[in-house]
Amino acid sequence: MDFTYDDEQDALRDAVRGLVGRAYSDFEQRRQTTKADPGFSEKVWTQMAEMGVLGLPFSEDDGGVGAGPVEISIVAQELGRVIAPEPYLTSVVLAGGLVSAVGTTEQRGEVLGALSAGESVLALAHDEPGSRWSSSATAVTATEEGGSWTLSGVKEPVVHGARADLLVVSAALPDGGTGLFLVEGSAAERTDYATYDGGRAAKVTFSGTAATPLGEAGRDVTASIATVQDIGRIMACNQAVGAMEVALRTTTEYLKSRKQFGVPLNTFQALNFRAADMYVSLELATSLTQWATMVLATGDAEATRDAAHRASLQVSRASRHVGQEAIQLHGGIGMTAEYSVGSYVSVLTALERLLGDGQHHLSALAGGIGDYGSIDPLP
Amino acid sequence: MDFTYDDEQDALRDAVRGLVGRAYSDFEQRRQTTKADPGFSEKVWTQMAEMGVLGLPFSEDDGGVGAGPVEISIVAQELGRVIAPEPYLTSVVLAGGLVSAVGTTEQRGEVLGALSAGESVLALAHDEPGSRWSSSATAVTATEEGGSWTLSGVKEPVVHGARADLLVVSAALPDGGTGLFLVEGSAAERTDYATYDGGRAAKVTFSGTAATPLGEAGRDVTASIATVQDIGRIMACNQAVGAMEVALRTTTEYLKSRKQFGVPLNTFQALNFRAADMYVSLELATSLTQWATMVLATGDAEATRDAAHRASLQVSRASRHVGQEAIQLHGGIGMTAEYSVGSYVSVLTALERLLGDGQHHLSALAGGIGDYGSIDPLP
Amino acid sequence: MELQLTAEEQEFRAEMRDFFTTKVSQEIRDAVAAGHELTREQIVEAHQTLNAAGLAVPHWPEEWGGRGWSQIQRHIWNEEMQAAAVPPPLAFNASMIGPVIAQFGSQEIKERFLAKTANLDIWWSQGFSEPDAGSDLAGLRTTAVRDGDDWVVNGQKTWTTLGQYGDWIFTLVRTDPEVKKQKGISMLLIDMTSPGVEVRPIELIDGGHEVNEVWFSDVRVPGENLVGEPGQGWTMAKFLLGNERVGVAPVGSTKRRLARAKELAGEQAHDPLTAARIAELENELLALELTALRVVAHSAGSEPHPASSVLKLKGTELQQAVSELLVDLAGPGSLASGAGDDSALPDWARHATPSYLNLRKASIYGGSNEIQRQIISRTILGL
Amino acid sequence: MELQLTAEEQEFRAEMRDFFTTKVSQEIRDAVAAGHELTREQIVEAHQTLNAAGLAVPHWPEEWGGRGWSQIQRHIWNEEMQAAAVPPPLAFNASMIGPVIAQFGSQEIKERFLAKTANLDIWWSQGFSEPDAGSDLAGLRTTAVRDGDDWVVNGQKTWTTLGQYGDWIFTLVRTDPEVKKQKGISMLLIDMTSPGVEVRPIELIDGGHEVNEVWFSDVRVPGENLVGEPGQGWTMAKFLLGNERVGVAPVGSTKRRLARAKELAGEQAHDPLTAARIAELENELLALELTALRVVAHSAGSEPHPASSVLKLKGTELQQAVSELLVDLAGPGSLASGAGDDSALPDWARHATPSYLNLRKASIYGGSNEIQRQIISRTILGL
Repeated sequence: MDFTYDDEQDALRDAVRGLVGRAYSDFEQRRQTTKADPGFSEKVWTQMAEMGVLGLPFSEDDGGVGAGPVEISIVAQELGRVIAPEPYLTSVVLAGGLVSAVGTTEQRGEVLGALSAGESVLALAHDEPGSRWSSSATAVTATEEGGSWTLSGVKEPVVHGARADLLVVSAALPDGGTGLFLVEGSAAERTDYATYDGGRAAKVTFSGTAATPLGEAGRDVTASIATVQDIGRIMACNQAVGAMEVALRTTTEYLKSRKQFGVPLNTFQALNFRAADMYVSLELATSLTQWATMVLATGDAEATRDAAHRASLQVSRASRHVGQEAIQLHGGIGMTAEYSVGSYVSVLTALERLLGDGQHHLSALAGGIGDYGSIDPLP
Repeated sequence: MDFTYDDEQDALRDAVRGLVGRAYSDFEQRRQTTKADPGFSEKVWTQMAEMGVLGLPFSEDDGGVGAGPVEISIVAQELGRVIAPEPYLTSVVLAGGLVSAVGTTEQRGEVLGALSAGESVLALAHDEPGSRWSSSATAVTATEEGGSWTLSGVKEPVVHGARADLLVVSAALPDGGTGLFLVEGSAAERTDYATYDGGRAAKVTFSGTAATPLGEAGRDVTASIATVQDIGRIMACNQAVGAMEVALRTTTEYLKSRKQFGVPLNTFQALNFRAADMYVSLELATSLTQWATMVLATGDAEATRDAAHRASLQVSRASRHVGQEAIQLHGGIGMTAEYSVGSYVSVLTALERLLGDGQHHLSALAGGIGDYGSIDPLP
Repeated sequence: MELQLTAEEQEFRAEMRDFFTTKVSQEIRDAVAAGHELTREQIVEAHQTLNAAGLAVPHWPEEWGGRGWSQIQRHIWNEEMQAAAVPPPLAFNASMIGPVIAQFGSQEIKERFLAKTANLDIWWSQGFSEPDAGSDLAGLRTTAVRDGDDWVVNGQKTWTTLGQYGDWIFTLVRTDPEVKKQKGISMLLIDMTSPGVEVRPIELIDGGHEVNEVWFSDVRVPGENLVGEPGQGWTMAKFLLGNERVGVAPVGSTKRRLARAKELAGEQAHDPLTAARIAELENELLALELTALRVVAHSAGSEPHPASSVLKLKGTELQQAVSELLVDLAGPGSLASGAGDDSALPDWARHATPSYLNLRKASIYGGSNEIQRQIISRTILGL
Repeated sequence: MELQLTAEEQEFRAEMRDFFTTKVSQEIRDAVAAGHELTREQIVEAHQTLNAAGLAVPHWPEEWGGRGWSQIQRHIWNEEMQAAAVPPPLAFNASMIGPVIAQFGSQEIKERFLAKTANLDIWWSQGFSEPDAGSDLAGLRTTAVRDGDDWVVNGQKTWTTLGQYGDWIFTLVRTDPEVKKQKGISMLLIDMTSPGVEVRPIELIDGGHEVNEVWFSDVRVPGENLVGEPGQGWTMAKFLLGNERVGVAPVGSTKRRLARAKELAGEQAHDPLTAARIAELENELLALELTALRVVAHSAGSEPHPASSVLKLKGTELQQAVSELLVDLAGPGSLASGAGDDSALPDWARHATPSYLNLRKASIYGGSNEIQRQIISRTILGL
């Protein structure tokens, strides 16, 4: 049992921090980047590729680096700290993760190689209007005719769906279950729009659109989708922890420097105590997130499912608490788009909705309390 | 729509406050009274009878005063303010209320006359081990043989069951439903003990004990029990509001007078703000309680059920918040039996458990949210 | 103690309900119900519809359009208006500068402004807050220096809501830097078309532009535009902010939004955790509404009841909590905040998060909730 | 980053689990599990069982019975002990005065006291708090005046937990009234059988008598009973209270109580609101346990990690929340707190409320949660 990072991991953190720090530690740069399409910096994306960050999760055979969850979590934390708008979570962890999990050897090599090299941006087209973080698809259906597959239906919201070169699309299979397909971005009808966290999403419409089965044609991969969602949840938690850390630090620095009634705000005990409570929330969320990352590293899918629920629940509570208080303790300036803290809150709000909110995870956990006496975190 | 009390009501409040204030405004007197059996002052009880307070809810024909819910709520608030240990709620409002609701003319005159005169203390034997604020009885059963009724089974806890001259007992009827019976206190086997709020309760065992049906023999009176429980809930809320008011005032006075680190505690903003939050909880609970009392006064049983749930839920939240903070803001002294505030918390804790805790009422309300759009408090 | 409204009050309520639900533009009310931003024209239209019926400034002195209503009538008017999704009369006019002019202004200034203010012929903006003053309003730095008959104004105001629509702005300015900070403040009315006035939009975190900075560079303001006497500004500000607080618990609109949330929840309303959350919110809102009624019943004259701080504090918390509920009900679709009407996701789900983010302001503006706790602990609890 | 315990740690855990669940009196462990008060004899028996196996004072210097364990071993020891409902070694001996004597005491005083302290042959009481000092410990007034070789002690201590069982009491006393308040404090060990020492019980709101006042009237204490140097008392107090905070998050025992609550809940555990409440508590407890592991991993030497304030704060909140859950599960039967074993209501239901009331102390004693927030905001956040 060890909660410390090794030297290589520290070096990775320093490198990523250096890269995204140069790009976004001046908040105005982040703001300008998100204002212009595609909502992130192609240059930073390329630099991440060059640094090997985009290929971290994928095996060397597939053109990746073959690193583990802890390394990916470090990247997520650092992206969270500057709320970098690059679609690491959706493109690499989720879409790439699914290609890695169910793609054929050939598909993995081709798609993940290009993704790792920064040559191809992926998007996961999975959410459907009315769905709530399900692992299956119903609104988009797949049809086979003479060995060729087509898709019909609407996916929305698809994060960075309009920018994506390649879409990983879930669809209901003719014989039941959910399959995954690859579709060239340009082959689908896409309506692009901005999202409140500074990103972009799209409505993606398939109308008998030609699609290539990912992996074995016609196979139900609901379980793989669920597993990759769990990985995504744990990485979203890491990203949120990074964002909360900076939101809290920004707040305490503001309390120290901002004067009201002729004295700095940290003269007011009630405000300091609330900052202390934010710290408590952050520490607890950090602990569960680091633990979930380590559980993921053990490779036990069932334990990872549980850990993803647990970390997500705690991070949901913390994100709302820390985010809402960060704005409140700032006062008016926290409401403005020019100042950073509000954007941190927007990103925290969005991260929670990407793969399941607190109540979603709480309900799942509440259903299982009868299955054990107490929880032992150490296997 | 009028939230003010009229002159007669103000006079009643002054009279009751005078009486119980003389008895208990010195907290040590309350403490000594609750230490000795029967846990309340027979003298104060007699004085309450003389003042007409015990007969308030009952019609003049039954030997009472024929006052309305608002008057009874005033008594409850004043008893709450000094956490008077007299069993007004259980003996008069609940047990007396049931006799009034279902008793024959003769029973009402006899039992309620003696109760109003302070000559007979009633107890309601209704709770059964494992029951959770139900309106029916299962563990104690009633049997009829040749027109005579006997009861068997255990009631516990029966508040002031050992002191009671007369027990009002609920029991499962032979043909289904729940009936009410009168049993002389001395006819049952009773084990007396102290309860943490300073009161007394008993295990009451019936073993083929002779009992007189209250009202028409064999009639299911579950609905009447439920209605009287609702009345009791609203009066318990009033009692709690009185207790919270004083618990808050005691706390703010302590904050003003107690010095730490060389300055009064109200130098510390974090503590003052928490007292402000207590005030908010109290005000909201007071509003719902006064409203529920007025709803009760309209005589609409269904609306009263709803209002009782609502007031009880709000008072539950407020009681825990105000109570827990009252001790915390006091620090160590709040933990001691000699100082008043801890006893206020004990009484608030007990009041909530008498007729249903917050979650009990929340569940009932949550089941009905689909039946209306929004709530209009003014009929 | 009496729950029932009197027959007259019931009749009054029916009258209000009828007016609000039949006489105010359905299109505007639909936009309010959906949580959309209104245009300037829509706000003016709704306000003038109300004013034509004597329902825009009922709390003003009767000679200037007031109705001499009881507190309970005012309460019913307000609740029915909110329940019907009618946009309330523009607060800057109806609740802020109008009552101040009526209370403190000269006869000349009343005649010049009150009728136009009541009818929103003049759109007023508020010029109180400054970048370095925040909750410490009395620390304001915008100066007005006497030059002949005029005042020359320099400085910067901020958080001026809807300032982009403003014709005139009522400002607190420092006219005497020598005296105690509260005593050197005056209330000055400034035509926003005057040379040297510049309005710059502030983008908020929801992407909207409802607030602005207003800059004054050597703006000449005629002396007659001063309300009352020099140095009386702080008194007027307190009077005005007191008024602001009384109506500030948005009970009716929050109730409406919560009722709408129940409809929108669909199947989710059967989830026990969601149902309990809704029931708890409904109960707290009911308690708040009843508290507002109690405060109304006990308010005397123009001084706000100290418990009105409870209304502001809890009212904004519940407003925020309901907006958070809507985001949660919207689920993953809530991300699509920028999608247009061709989106496959419902309008309400796309608006939920911007509205949630925007409402974080509710506990900051108009006397932050920390200020309300301070008022409660000092004024009510004596701490 | 590695979740797995090493093979050695796993073996250690198994060894601890085996010892605690098989070698400590089942009767005592049942009493702890049921939340009953232990007798003096039971506490001594359990402590001595542990000490005989070298498990009472593992964190002491090795020459005085310590084991030289890693932080993770200490953590495992503590959690397994709590999980098995073994009463922990008496804190006054094992965590308070023992380490202080080992750190600051002369060789003579170490030899005189440490072995007996480790074995609970001497039952120590704590004499720190005073009626007028509360959280402001340095404001203490009990005086020790030099008279020949002796100290003469006068004053009053309070909140002395289990003082009725004490053989000796370690006290903070003011030996120099002239210097800055922290500098005039010394640590004095006092035989409680000395003339002039009087222990008076304080009844708490749960009806129990676990705390006491201790009065000193001209109590003569031999000079050799002073630990370290005069004026060093404050340093020792900080050292001691730091130790107190590290182990203060009662994760293991709260986990045990929550697991028990699930069993006792029966049908109620299927109520969705109750299930969600339990799941949320379990999750927070897990987060707390993992935070404790992180703190343990980063703690160096004897200085407490500042995040240990998080453990105290959240640990006591969760401890209290679980006790509140038990009252709610017990329902109306929870009123019967004074009923005997002939009651028709289960033992746990009758004990639930006194335990809940008693645990209100957890966020007050040992550095109140307000003090913990102060430490976090100052030391960690720099506010």
